[in-house]
Amino acid sequence: MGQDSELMYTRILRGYLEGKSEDQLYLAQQFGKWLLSKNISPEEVIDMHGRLLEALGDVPLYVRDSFQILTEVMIEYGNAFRSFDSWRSRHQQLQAEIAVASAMQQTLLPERLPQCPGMDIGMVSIAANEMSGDFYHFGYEEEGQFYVAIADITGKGIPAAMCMSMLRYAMDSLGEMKLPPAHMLRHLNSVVERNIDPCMFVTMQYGRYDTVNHVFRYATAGHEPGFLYRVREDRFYDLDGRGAALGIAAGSEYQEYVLQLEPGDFLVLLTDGVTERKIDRSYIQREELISYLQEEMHVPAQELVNRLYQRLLLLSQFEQQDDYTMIVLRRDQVSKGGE
Amino acid sequence: MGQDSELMYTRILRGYLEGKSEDQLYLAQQFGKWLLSKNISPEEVIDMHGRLLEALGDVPLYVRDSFQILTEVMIEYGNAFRSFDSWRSRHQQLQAEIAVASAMQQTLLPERLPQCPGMDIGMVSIAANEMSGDFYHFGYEEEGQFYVAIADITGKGIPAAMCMSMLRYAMDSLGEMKLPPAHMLRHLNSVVERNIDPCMFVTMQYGRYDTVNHVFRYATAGHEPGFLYRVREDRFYDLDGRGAALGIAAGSEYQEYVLQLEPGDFLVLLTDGVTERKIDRSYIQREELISYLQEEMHVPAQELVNRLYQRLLLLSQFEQQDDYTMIVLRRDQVSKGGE
Amino acid sequence: MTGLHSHQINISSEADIVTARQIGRNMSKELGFGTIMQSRIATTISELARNIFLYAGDGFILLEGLVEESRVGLKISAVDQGGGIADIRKAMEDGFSTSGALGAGLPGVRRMMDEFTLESRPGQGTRVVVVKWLEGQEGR
Amino acid sequence: MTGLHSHQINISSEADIVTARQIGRNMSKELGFGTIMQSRIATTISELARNIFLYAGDGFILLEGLVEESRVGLKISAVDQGGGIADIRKAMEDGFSTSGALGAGLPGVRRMMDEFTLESRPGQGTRVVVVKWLEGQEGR
Ligand SMILES: [Mn+2]
Ligand SMILES: [Mn+2]
Ligand SMILES: [Mn+2]
Ligand SMILES: [Mn+2]
Repeated sequence: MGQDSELMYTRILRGYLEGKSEDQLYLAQQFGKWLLSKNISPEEVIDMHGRLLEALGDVPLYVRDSFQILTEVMIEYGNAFRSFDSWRSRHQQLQAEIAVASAMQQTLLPERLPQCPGMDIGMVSIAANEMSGDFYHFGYEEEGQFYVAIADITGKGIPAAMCMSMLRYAMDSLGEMKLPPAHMLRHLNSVVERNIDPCMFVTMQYGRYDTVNHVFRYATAGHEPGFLYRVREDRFYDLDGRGAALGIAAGSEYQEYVLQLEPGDFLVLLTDGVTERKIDRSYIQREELISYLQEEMHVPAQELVNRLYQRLLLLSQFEQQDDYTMIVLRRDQVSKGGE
Repeated sequence: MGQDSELMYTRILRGYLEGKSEDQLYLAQQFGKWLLSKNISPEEVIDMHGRLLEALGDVPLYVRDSFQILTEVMIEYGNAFRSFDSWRSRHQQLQAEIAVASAMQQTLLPERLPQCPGMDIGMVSIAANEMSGDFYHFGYEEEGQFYVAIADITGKGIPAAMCMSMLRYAMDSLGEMKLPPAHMLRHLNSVVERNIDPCMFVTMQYGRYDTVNHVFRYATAGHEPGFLYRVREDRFYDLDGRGAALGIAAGSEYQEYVLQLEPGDFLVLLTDGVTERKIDRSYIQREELISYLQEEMHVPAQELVNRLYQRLLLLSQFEQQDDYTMIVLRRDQVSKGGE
Repeated sequence: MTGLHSHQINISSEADIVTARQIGRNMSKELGFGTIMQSRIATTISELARNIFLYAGDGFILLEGLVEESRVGLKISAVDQGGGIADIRKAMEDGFSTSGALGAGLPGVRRMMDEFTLESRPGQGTRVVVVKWLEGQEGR
Repeated sequence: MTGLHSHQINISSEADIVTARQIGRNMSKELGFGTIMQSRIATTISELARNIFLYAGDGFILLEGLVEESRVGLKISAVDQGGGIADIRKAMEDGFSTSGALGAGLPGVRRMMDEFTLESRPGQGTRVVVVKWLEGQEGR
């Protein structure tokens, strides 16, 4: 312990004993922070206190001796303290690794959203921790079509992220085949089933949007259903669909669903991280989510998804338990597309 | 703080004040461990000490007041303590994730070593942390040939491990082409160059061993050279070779080297984790490594690599800074292969 | 029992922080909190008041004694009209993992108290409200 | 200066641990170590002696005062003929990550001391040798 710390501490002790003022207690707290930042261990603080007391008055012998016992107890706190410190450097190293791996992962995700005339698209995807097990992808095809995939790998964090890289490679090689949604899921299922740990699986919603005719064809593999909002009825419908999650069983079959979007209608694709958000002690209900969507839906799609994320984050007091992804695809109110 | 802790502490204090014996100090240390295990924060220990002192004698007023200051200082230690605790659970979660990812990674490595008549093969590969950025692979080809690859991805830990998965997929698809070593490295270089972060690269030594004629052809991409031991001369030669590491530049070319092994000769392939081992404050020299190899080389290959790992671990006092891989390929002393 | 009910202290200097601590300590003593909780409450007030002072320039601390049928507690509100917290998730992360900035911070305050709510909108200021309830064993 | 040079204490009971601590504390006091280092040395002796007692059954602690031209120190050796440590890397890992087994352990001992060496071969026993040097500021 440095001499300056001891001088400072003596001054604080003296000041407090003279005036008993809150100033000195406030100083003591700040001093505690300062000692911590200098990595002074708790037993050293105790020892210093015991020694400096002698300078302030006659310390009865038994009080002096009692500090020997307190120091002995605090040595173990000091050991814990030093062990935290070495773990902290290990943890910092892990976090640095994860930051790099997470940047590698980012390069696997699309950089920009599709820019389609007649469409307004918004997307937010935020990992619970540094690495995401949620996955999304956009691809362009001829004749004003694009495809969109949203997926959630079981669990989150590093293993899910490693699995995501493989999924991305698989989608890339299959992507060129321009398969209809149900076929795409069938193929992906066989890839996932063969290559990924048997206790992991992937839920996915895969769709192709025709921006000329505003037709959305999609298929679902065990994925949390999204929504279709119908302007004319001012109502939300579930985007459900049957089909086992990818990787559950070889040979799973998927069904294709077709929707026609009218001007102002929009689709909401999401992962269960949106709905499985703990608020107080219960999870948010889909009806509640719909009511939030309804309140915020009169803004551009990107603003909509941003606001919703902020709102849910606030409601759950900044605890995000799972990876969170939401995509909104809206047909413009005054359609510029041909019909 | 529970009443039982206070009773215990009073007893220890009383006992010490009466006899000043080491028994009580030992008890105090054990008591410190116990308090820690109950998650009692350091300010609570201080507060307890101050209060219990009153029961043991007349505490001067200024001593009593001084505890107010000590408590205030310790509150910050308590905050650090509680923050360690929450951070510990985050760290445990990360470690659980890494354990799963590391198991996924294991499935990418060969399960067994090649079993070839006339050959004795040993291998040890141990990650510095949970996930390895070292990579090795064995493959079988017709006519008594097998190939062996040893590689080291820049850095270690999670990003290196993610990169390793991709490398494995690339090798798998190229593996079927049965290319000569220099061509193999040229192809791998173009894959790595295109797909991996520009600041990452991979060093590799790739060889094919002909178990009939005991000819080893290999090429090197910026990799730490291994050794060839010649029984007749009782001497170690460097297995060097020119060539840039994979991912450094597009279009790198590699050179093929050919070695003929006599009965009892052996090859040592390794990564820089073997040589870059800190002992005291300097790194181990290749000459030292050779002297250890020489001392341990009269045992089967697997035993040899195990002993060497143990020995280096002991020398560096159980600090392993980098991933460690060593492969030994020995032609049997009394060759059963044709020649 | 004097000075219970509530006190509002405007915060625009370090001296105001000390005043808020002092009042909070007295109120918690009167409510029956033990010495450690008094100190933790003072630390909490420091942290919240320092945030106002450092990041918003000025604002206030509101201290309210809560006396319910079955329990008593102290409620501390810290309110400012500053720029708000840009990245709330980051502010709620333990500083521990970063540069070594230890000490309480908002996560530390959250751990010392029983209830914690934070509202912040960029440009519209920040409001942190925490409550500490008196436990049976605390009343010494 | 009495009792310097060296002391060997056989360890086969908890009482022996206390004896070793006591002798170690006295020696460190005589060498000029301050109260904290005396306690840390006693803790180190406890940890090493407890390992002997718990895992090997018996063995000994050897305490040696080191007096060199420019510095003095205390050397503590813990030697047993027990089964040895099966996984040394694991034993040197911080228990922190696991069940919550806090306290010193071998990594804690290593951090408290200046020098640390460990040798262990399965079936042939374990030898831990640590040294603490007296720093200038320590001598109070
Ligand atoms: Mn997931
Ligand atoms: Mn999820
Ligand atoms: Mn590496
Ligand atoms: Mn390496």
